[in-house]
Amino acid sequence: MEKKVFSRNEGLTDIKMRYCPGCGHGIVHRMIGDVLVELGIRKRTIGIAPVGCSVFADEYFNCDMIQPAHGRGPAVATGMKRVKPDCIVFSYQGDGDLASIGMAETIHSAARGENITIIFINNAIFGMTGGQMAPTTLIGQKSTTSPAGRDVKLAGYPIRVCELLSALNGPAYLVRTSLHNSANVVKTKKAIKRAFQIQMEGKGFSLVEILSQCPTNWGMTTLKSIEYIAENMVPYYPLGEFRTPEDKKAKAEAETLKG
Amino acid sequence: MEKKVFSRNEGLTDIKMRYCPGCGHGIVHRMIGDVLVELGIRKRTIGIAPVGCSVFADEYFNCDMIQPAHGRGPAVATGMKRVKPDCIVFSYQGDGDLASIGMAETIHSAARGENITIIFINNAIFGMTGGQMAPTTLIGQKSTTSPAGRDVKLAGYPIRVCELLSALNGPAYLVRTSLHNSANVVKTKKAIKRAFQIQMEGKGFSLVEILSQCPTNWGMTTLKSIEYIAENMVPYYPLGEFRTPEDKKAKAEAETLKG
Amino acid sequence: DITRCKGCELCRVACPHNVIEMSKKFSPTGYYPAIMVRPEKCTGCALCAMVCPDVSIEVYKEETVSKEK
Amino acid sequence: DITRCKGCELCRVACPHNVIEMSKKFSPTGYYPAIMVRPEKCTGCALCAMVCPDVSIEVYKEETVSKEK
Amino acid sequence: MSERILMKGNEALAEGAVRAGCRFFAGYPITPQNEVPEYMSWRMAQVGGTFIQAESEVAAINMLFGAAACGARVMTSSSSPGISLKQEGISYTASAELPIFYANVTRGGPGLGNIAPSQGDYYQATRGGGHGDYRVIVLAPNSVNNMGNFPKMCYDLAFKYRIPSMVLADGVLGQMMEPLEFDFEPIDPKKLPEGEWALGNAEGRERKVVRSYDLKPGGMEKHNWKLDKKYKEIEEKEVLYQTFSVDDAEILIVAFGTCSRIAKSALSLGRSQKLKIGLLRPITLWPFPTKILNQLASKIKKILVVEMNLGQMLDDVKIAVEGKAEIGFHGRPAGGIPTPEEILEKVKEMV
Amino acid sequence: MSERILMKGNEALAEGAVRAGCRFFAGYPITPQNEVPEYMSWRMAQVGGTFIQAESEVAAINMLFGAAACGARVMTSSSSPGISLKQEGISYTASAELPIFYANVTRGGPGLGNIAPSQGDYYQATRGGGHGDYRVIVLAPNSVNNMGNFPKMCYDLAFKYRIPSMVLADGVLGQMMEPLEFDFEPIDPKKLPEGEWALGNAEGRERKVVRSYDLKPGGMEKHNWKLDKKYKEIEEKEVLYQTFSVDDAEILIVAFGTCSRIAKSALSLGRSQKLKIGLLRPITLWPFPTKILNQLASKIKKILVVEMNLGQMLDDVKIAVEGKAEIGFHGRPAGGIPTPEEILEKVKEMV
Amino acid sequence: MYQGVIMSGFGGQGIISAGVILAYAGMIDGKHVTFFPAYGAEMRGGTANCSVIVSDQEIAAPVVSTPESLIVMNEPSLARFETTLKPKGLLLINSSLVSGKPKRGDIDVHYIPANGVAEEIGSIRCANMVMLGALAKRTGAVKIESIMKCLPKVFTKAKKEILDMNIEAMRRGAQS
Amino acid sequence: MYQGVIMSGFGGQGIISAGVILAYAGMIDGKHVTFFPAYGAEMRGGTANCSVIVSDQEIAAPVVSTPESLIVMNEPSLARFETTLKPKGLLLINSSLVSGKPKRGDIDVHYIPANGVAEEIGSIRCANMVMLGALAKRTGAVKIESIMKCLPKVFTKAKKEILDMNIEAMRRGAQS
Ligand SMILES: Cc1ncc(C[n+]2csc(CCOP(=O)(O)OP(=O)(O)O)c2C)c(N)n1
Ligand SMILES: Cc1ncc(C[n+]2csc(CCOP(=O)(O)OP(=O)(O)O)c2C)c(N)n1
Ligand code: SF4
Ligand code: SF4
Ligand code: SF4
Ligand code: SF4
Ligand code: SF4
Ligand code: SF4
Ligand SMILES: [Mg+2]
Ligand SMILES: [Mg+2]
Repeated sequence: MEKKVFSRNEGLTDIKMRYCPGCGHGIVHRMIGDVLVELGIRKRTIGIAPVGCSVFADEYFNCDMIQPAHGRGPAVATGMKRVKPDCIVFSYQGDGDLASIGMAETIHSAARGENITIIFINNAIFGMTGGQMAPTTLIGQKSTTSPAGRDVKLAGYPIRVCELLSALNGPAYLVRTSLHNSANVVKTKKAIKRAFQIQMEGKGFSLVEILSQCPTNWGMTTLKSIEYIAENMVPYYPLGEFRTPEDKKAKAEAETLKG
Repeated sequence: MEKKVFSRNEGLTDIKMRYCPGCGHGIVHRMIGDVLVELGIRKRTIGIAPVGCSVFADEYFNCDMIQPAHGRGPAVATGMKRVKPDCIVFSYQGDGDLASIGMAETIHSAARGENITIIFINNAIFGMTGGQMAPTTLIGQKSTTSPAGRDVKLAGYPIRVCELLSALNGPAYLVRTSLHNSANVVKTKKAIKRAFQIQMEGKGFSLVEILSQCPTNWGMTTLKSIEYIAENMVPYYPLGEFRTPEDKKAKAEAETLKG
Repeated sequence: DITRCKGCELCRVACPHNVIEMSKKFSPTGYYPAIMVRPEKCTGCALCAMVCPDVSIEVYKEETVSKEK
Repeated sequence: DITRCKGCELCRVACPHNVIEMSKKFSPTGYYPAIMVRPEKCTGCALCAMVCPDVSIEVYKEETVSKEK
Repeated sequence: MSERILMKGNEALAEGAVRAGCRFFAGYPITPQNEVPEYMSWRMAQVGGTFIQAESEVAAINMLFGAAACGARVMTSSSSPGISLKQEGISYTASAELPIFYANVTRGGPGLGNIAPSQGDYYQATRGGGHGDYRVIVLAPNSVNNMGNFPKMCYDLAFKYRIPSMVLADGVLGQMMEPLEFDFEPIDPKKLPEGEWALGNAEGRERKVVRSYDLKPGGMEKHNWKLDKKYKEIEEKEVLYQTFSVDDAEILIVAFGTCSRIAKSALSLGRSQKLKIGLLRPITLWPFPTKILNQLASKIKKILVVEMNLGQMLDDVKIAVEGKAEIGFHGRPAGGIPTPEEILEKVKEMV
Repeated sequence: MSERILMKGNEALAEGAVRAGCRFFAGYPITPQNEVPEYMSWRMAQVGGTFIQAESEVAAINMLFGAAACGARVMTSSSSPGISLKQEGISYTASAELPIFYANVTRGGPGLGNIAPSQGDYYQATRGGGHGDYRVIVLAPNSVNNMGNFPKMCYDLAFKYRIPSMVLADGVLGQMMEPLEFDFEPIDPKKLPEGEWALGNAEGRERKVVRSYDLKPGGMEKHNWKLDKKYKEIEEKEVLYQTFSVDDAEILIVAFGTCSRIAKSALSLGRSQKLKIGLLRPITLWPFPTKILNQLASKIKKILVVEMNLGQMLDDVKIAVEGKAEIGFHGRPAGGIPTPEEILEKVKEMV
Repeated sequence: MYQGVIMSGFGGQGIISAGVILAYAGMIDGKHVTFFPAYGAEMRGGTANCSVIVSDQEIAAPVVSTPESLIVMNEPSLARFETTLKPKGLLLINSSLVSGKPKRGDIDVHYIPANGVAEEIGSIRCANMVMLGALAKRTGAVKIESIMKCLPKVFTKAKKEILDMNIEAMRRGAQS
Repeated sequence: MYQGVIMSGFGGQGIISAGVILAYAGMIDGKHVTFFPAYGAEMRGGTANCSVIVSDQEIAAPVVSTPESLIVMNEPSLARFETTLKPKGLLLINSSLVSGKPKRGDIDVHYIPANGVAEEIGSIRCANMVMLGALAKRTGAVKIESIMKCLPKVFTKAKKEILDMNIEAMRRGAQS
């Protein structure tokens, strides 16, 4: 008699996902769905789909969903969380959405320490619009708006979001993970779960940055693309925790002494 | 026979400034004017007045001036510097202008390492509009939109701009100074001069954050207000250099090894 | 669930026991789907399912059957 | 230049030799301007000028006369 | 008569919104409307609502998007440049059919302009400054009393039709003080039924989605036709205006907001000089009182439009009049405030 | 005849701008105009110009503000939601009287809408989606050939009048390929005289200031009257349109952009069925061809407006017609593209 | 009865509160009133002014372009507003700070040493009430009692002695 | 002559380039041409289609709603576009991938094993050219030579042997 050890669950709707073959979005979607189920919060969770390939996320996550303007997820999450403090609010965003047009909303929601969770898919490219340069596109990486490769002199340096946000007191949890192999996929799931738990405990702003592949716009096979993550992205975007609720508490106390 | 050791110079127009008595803007204006003269760059400098009390700066600085939309100085500076690389471009901004509505433009111009200079007047308040809370307003500080004092739970933590920007590779010079006494005024002038020199040498993005008083909206006498800076602001906003061209070079080399 | 599979091969490399290969035949949705060529070797570790972007794998202890049905 | 002075007192506290006091009389612009009460003590260090928000001070070696004229 | 309070227009606007059940305010300071966020910053604390000073107008409108999607009665306010920045968000809100209320206490434009009273944002308010085919219900107060009582009307309309609604005021109305009486009892939003679109707490129901797009072929067109139907209904049912001594009028002044008050002085002044002047004051700028104006135009052959701009409502007047009457215009842009005397001048030229 | 190139509309737009002397482009990706920044990213490098992928549309328009203030020929482009975000900046540019050129390759709205072709931003383009009394010159191409040649016309007008100018296109025009001929020689901007407003290098001249405000009492009003004068002159001199077989027409179709092409098919189809159809194609949407339409309306008693929206140009037609003719409307919003057959249907209903 | 009043002086001279009090008192008298302050950047550089209308009929235009009476608290204000005053209009000048004299002959001018009087009473800050008292008395726009009634409502946080000072100041003004 | 063509299939089957080549060839023939691709999110989920018009007269409406001929490269495309084809219209089906049959009887249907042929030639990637060749031949919308002329202009970076393969594919298509 067989025992089912893994199968689809009600964390996701059973609509087939429209992402390209091998796209990291699908992997992360599944893990978030699992977490909603495992933590038993699906029915009181509101998800925010970004403007990006994963705008379709509002069809895939099996919880209340909202689809706001490009880059404004954190502002929308702020509005929702303040009105429904008992709901779990997460904003799912790409690098263009979060780090380019949405930079101000990202920084300020983090500085306010809003009790929300952001899942940040860093695939170093604008996927939806056809592979333009993102703030996270690597030095020398080719894109449709940096056909000769990103030139530091013209386009500056890629932005490390976790490092940037860790200069603020607001965040409670900042972590960077990757999808380039099953071990890291498992770690990513753990990080996502922790982020939601931190929100449930009311500890404040949590963000999980996930290095993810965009085979289509990187112009690679899926397998090449996960190699690219391991060999090129991870060195520039080191994996690990940049802030935990424990550090935050410490910092906060320090401040209040000062202030 | 008398020797003149100090007097007005052509760095500023001789229009009388409309700032309130004791306002820090006037002091910084004079120093920038001096620097333009001392470095002999007045004729090829374009200044950007912010939207804030110092919107009037476009009447006071005796060089070409432009007055763009609230918070967009760094974007405007980018456009000007790219078109006129031989000109010296500086953006003069308040904390509401630079750190609130203009946060995205600030971060991204710094990340691009644009070869521009930003003079950032941090008076922890929205002066022009009548004393509302700024992103830099201190914890517990009263303002017309935080009448009970800034509450971390509702409005989050004050943002330290120099610390935030030092998480980026782009900036060449980041320094914080203060106006609370003549010694620090002198230091401030040195910092401003260095920032302009760094731009002249093409080393990239420079920003001088200046802790400044707003007696009017702090509801204090000028003397109380400089005490307030010393006793309350300096502890939260430590003075000093956060990035020098030397660090940047080091960092950059490290990156290119990685990348 | 073969109609979900897009033939990305992630499961193939994820499997520690090379249980999975890609089919040579187009699936109805126009991809070369993953199939189990060595079901007997499958340990049910579910790593393949963890990495599947299209949630098209179900894992059962004893054996994995999802992709065939 | 008395018409620029707004009576903020910064120069008064900046002066190491207490050369400057505030006038008791309204200036034409409606402020109590700074005046030199002990010109003889002035060393011409120009600190007062450095801190003046309204660039209303000129400093001369020997003595400072600006605010009177 | 309930008690009269001497209040600043901006504060009346804020207090009126709170009494109408507003419990979420997000805004960013800008003159001449700063009293609104300042008032809300302590008032919301009193009533257990949320006040957020957003980092920008863009953030503010998007905070409203989220809060409104959760069913709250929300408000933001700003002045001209800030309202321009909100246009994308307003378009999203209209498309997602979320009820929001906002106010534009207009200042002189274009650009940074000045902070003087102006009606220069009529086009933006009535023609959708944002992208796509959408409408916003626009109410134009002309007194502090209106400032206090219009927010309630805006919420009623916004929730009835699931549409953004706004108050279009100017620096005079925002800054002046006048006695004010509220013509409604304070509303406790907790007692109101939650909108069927409201997200959160999905126990025992299907998941809901709030979105402003539809990528299915033809889907977005269908959505637009649905919106169109709604807009036609509003144009049918929700027009508001006032007329003064139009019955025997030989010339009709059309003016809204502050200008309608000044026009009224001109009217009495003119009548005292035997000039047969009438006045139409549109209260809803969208929907515009097209029908009544068209009727009036068939008997009053001369129409004078008075605005604090270069002639924007003028378009709606021309559309309504269909060439039936001669149309004149007197405008003062960006801080110029027409005087009754000026208006009378112009009237005399025309008759 | 110079060589014909098969080009995508968006690329024609970009190449046309470069040939017209554009050396500064700042933009942010958005479908369906991505080919514009993508093309500029390598083309600007070739011609020694600047390409910046801005962090947002707001940043892009403000980069233009700075670059234009330094005298450069600048361009940005976007699609509906992105254009909404630029409204504040456009208002500033209009107020500061800086010549800029931008394009809106419109998509279906409101909100995120869809990426299908649409004309839903006519109001925003012609009525100033931004705040205050200002105008933008709006050209509406209807072919890839227009896409390539209109940028030059836009720069000429923008620099002549110191005013923002734009191309209002749609997804069809942006994405389709058609043979294209440039009707002008490439321009080297270095050979052009620098605008008198250009900042930088003040040696031997007085300092200059570029600003969009004036806080002196009455100052901003004076500035507005100055702008008004300019706008009246443009309305007088710069109207562009095409007419087809209007002489014997019994019904006149008014349509712009892609719709004007479809209307033309309907016209020939109808003429083949002995229907006396005429066509007016406005090329400048502002200034709108009011005078000619008014004249046509006095002899052609039926007018059919065809748009890919819910009826926006319809307002300008009504204003121009002054009730002289019966006005019908056929619209398809947010991705619906009218067919010649549909239009003919409607024509038959009317005659 | 229709009174359009403009008050003008330095920031800090209590121009705005004087205006509010006048409007408030008018309301207590059952009159129609409007108050309109100069605001925003206009106030930088330390000048302040406001216009108040008290009237028996409903007030249409709330902005005073040609006032019936004018209170001038400092030198620059005289220059700025003298010309706007209606013929036969009332001009009250704070002679403690204003040395200049009006050029017009067709107006009713009174010089009140407001600062002087105020200092006698004990606080220069109630110079505004001296002028207000004078205005109320001479125009009869509002009752002195009504002003007294509303003082506590406007200076909600003020201590008794401050209120008394203001009342005294107003009395003195009314007598002057 | 007026030919409205719709081509549809999976992304990666070369639908777009086939469309561009057709339009290009038409231009070389001195015809009026337009090409209009499906774009953006429409292309996610791996489907692609485009419409091409080749005509003697100026082309008004550039969008093809009811094509004269239709190229179907995969199963879903048949379902989606069959109904739009004009009566007597030409339907070319890539029988290597499409098992289903059209329901309509009023159209001219041809089955071409494009993938098969392409694989014989050496690269499955030129299946699109097989279909294009067939279309050109059967409609006469463009000359085969013109297509050959423009191939290098479209595949600017392609190596000689690739070009030859494509030409060969087209020939085979034309014969089929
Ligand atoms: C205001 C606005 N600007 C631009 C766009 C176009 N746009 C849609 S998604 C996107 C970026 C997508 O990149 P990312 O956020 O990294 O998501 P990904 O597709 O890579 O997952 C852009 C620029 C838009 N829809 N709205
Ligand atoms: C888009 C927009 N939003 C808001 C404003 C109003 N405003 C003008 S200045 C300012 C903030 C001023 O504060 P700060 O930048 O700190 O300058 P300060 O006056 O303190 O020197 C604001 C919110 C505006 N002019 N434009
Ligand atoms: S384009 Fe990239 S990010 Fe978007 S669905 Fe495809 S693979 Fe994923
Ligand atoms: S308000 Fe504050 S910042 Fe502004 S001028 Fe006065 S003192 Fe200076
Ligand atoms: S479950 Fe079976 S098939 Fe999947 S990875 Fe583990 S061993 Fe391989
Ligand atoms: S089963 Fe999943 S992981 Fe494996 S090839 Fe198919 S889609 Fe990829
Ligand atoms: S210059 Fe004279 S007055 Fe000024 S600080 Fe030095 S000593 Fe004092
Ligand atoms: S001289 Fe300058 S520093 Fe001294 S009081 Fe006057 S304004 Fe202040
Ligand atoms: Mg991305
Ligand atoms: Mg400030």
